[in-house]
Amino acid sequence: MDAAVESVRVERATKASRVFAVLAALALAALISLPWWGDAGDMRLIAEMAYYVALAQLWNLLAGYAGLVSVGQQAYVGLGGYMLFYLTGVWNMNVYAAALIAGPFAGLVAIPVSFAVFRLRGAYFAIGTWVVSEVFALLASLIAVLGAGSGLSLTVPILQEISTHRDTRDAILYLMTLGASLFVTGIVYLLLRSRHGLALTAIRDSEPASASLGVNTFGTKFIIYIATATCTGLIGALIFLQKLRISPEAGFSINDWTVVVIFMVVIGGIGTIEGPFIGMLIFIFLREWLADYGTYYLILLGLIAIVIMLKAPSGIWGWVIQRYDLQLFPVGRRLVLRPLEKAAKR
Amino acid sequence: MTLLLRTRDLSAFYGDFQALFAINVDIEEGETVAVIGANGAGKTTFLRTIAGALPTAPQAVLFAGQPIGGKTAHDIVRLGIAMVPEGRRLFPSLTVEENLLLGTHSERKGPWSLKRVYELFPRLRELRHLPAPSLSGGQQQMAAIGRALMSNPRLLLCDELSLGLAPVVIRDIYQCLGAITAEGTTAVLVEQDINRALDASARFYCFQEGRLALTAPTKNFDRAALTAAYFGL
Amino acid sequence: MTVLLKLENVCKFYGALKAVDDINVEVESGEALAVIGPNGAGKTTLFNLISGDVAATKGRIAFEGADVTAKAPHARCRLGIGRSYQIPHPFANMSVFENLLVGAIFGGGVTERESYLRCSDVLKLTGLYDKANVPARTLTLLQRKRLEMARALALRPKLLLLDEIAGGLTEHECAELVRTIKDIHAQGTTIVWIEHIVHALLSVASRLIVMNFGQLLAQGVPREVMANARVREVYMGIPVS
Amino acid sequence: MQWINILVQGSLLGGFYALFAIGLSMSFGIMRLVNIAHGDFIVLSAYVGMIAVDATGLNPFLSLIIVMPAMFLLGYALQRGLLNFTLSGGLLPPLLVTFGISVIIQNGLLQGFGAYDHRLKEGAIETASLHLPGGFDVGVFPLLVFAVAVASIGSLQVLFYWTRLGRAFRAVSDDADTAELMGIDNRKLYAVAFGIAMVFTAIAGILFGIRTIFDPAAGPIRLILAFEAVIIGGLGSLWGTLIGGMVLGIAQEIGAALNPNWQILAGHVAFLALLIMRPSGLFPRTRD
Repeated sequence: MDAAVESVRVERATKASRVFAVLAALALAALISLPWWGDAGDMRLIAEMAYYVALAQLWNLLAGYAGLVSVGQQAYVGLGGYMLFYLTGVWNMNVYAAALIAGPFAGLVAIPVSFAVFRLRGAYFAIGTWVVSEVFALLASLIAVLGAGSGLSLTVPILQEISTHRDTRDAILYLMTLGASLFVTGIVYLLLRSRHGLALTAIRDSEPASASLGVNTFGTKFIIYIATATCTGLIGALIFLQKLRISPEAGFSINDWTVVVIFMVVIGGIGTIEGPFIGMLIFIFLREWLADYGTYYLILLGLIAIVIMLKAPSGIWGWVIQRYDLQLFPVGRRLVLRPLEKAAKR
Repeated sequence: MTLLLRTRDLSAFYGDFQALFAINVDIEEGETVAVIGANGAGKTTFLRTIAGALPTAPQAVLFAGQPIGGKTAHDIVRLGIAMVPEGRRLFPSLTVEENLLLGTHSERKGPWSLKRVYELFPRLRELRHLPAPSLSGGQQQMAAIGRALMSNPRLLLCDELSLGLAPVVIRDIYQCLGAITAEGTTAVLVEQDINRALDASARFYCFQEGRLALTAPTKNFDRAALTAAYFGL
Repeated sequence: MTVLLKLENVCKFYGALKAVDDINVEVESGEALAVIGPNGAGKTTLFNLISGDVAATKGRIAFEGADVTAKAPHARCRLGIGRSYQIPHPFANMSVFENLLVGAIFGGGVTERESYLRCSDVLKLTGLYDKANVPARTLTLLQRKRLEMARALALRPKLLLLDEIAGGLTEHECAELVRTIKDIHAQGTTIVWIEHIVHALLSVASRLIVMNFGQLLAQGVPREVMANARVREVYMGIPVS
Repeated sequence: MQWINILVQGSLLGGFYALFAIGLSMSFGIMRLVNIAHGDFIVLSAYVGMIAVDATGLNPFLSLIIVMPAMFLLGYALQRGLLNFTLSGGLLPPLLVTFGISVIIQNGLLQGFGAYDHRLKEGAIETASLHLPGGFDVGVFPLLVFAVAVASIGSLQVLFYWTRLGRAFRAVSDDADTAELMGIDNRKLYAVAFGIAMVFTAIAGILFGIRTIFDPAAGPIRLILAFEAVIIGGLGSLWGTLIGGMVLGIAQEIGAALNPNWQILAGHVAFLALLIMRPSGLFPRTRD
């Protein structure tokens, strides 16, 4: 029996993924060492790229795998940000502890929200999530202790808690954001590699068939919704820790935290881990390239997203997969085939 | 007699699933022809392909000598092919009369008008202001036939007229169909109820698994051959 | 013989349409049951009721003596009900092997490592071993039909529901598939099979039921049922030779 | 008395929201298109009106002579050239493409006109009010807006139930494939439908521009209000949309009476509560 079990082998990594893992490790080492050789501007840009990748991975998990097309993820970005400012400013909590609590808090809020929005399907679900985030924005603008319409700022003592030196502080904030983004991407990757990833991918491809094979589709979607809210809250806290200020418009901005994120995912390739990276790079590239011309980069991004959706709906990486069967993040499983005996083949 | 409909190596696909394989059919003007076969044999697909609801090669379907395989469904109706779809498919939010009037969107002139359809199906005149779903199955089938006639077709495609109807209602429907074809309208009848289809037609084509298995006149054919073609036995 | 599946007065109504109307059926353990009936007779709805894809309007469904009427599809699957769909629903972007893993892990309730061997065996049984690592979207229709069946087999079902698994196949392909289904049945799996290709059905099934207008028209030994005059009339409209 | 006043003001406000919603309801009802850019089309109409007023010196109301055909053409072209291609592939394509249009309009206006507030000036009618018996005042302009909303829905009622075109709209909404088999060119019909929807969007936009200040970012909130009216009323039901708008308006006025800051919030909360209780709206159609 043991021999038989041994005889069935399954491979996870591919040649491309091994090469990529080495390159990614090198790139990561470079990014971690950035504070020692880059300037504050570099760190700000990379940190921004890092949190956008995380948001894109999360939205992709939600919409690309679990089929939950939410346009209200800004609710959890804002919640995370507000929680950080509230806990540090009003409760005098340690800034690291506050950042860690902000995520689970967003996840907690997502539970009652899910009871409401999970009653809705398709477009209704999308609009419902958006309205919920508008409700949060309006509540934030009404609550005095959250600074009402004008919002909250991080005070100097809180910042000095991180470090009294500005350069050190920038480096710590940068590394925190990088770490959080790595954490989120890692979680998404490990999740998709696990048996739960198998279930999610199955749900993405056919929901009724997954249920008929024993996958608890509702339970899986519910957990994914709560988990993405938690991670989105954490990223939200770190975004506004960088920005030092939060207001209802900035915290709960659909354009900043959901629309451009959706564009990134769709352009890069929905339903892939590689896609969000590609989409983010295109977004950042357009913005930096057209930085002197106002918001034309957003118009261009919108146009690209429309063209991709109509002409190549699986996105850039989806096109690459179809052509070259390339996997940089090996979530798949390959059965190592052995020649069959003649008798078994019939 | 002139050839009205000719298919040459007609194939049809749902995605990458091939539903029809090289079907060759010739139908003369004025004929009534039955298409029979078991479930999944491709009968409905055949009608839908001729009506333009499924794409095929332009030369695969010739209507009055003109290649129509590549045309859209709404263009094909305008050329004179009307469909009575399986399950009637009346528009539920329209009244009976509005459903009939929808047939005029093909903008074809000819003998059929509201008045004539009501003469053929007097019951529909009484029910004309009711919403379509409130009709019985047989009345809905009459409305669906009337709607197709309103486009003054040269070729009438009828998909499973008897589906879900009581035998007495089916008899009535087929009587009316006889009246329609007697005026020279060519008809293709897809049916699972073989006896009914064979009674109403002069020739039949039997489909099996997407292929043409047998064709014969309805008088004096080999029943054993039909059974074999039908079940693929 | 023990009763594996029992339907008592099961109904499914869509408004005025009685898709399944007061059906009583028992399936015995180890049996192979064939279901036939004209288009729209309610055969697929019957499967959907058994697998839990649609909820019964009335009636009771018991599996191994336990009431499963209110259970979700995934829960029924975990009890041992596997099914295929008439129109294949492959997980198009996953490999064939991964398609099977979903059934083995979530429906079969084993760990991922334990399921590898099982999936490998099912792939061999269903003739998909060579295709294990290709994306399911690249399969031909026959292979997709086989995948439907293989995926359901990977969960080691006690009851396997096959919905027109042979539809749209060539004669040769159909014969091959019938052989596989015979093998599966021989290994002890109970099978309920909807099909229009009667000769294929009859080469496997020991009992036949005929549905019409959502109701049970006849049931019994296949040759006798097929000889039944009402069945001939309803199903074909003419006498079967 | 105060409650009657709330009901009256809320209902009038609801007429405004129903007017926002008509275009959305049409495209939602006929081609199942979730048009995220709808609010931005309202704002765009106000801008087009502003340009027309500036160029011709016309009264804002009369600018509709220019704005309505312009928006019709834009709608027709967009549906024909772009949106028709999004309709067969599930939820994401229409959602994403209209998000793209939304971002393009918002940023296009921002680049062209800056972030400043604008307003269409109509003069006395903006502030005139009627004194009704019982001691409460009703603004002439809100009354006019309400009347326009009722007239718009009434005219659509006539279009849908008394004309050949309207019959085709209803047929396509019921069953697009079968309509095609009857000789209807769905793609063309959708384009006409979207064009007509844009005509009502133009009316909403001009009245909006007269009533309040607008800027390039004013679209999304109008979209949400319009969606709420449509969904509360029930998809595809025109008079339901009016009722939906009124429910929203009354909920907002009640909220505002309790605390002036709670107006919009009260509307959202009422919407979510209704949605949870009746996911298909107050007046759902029997068939979707």
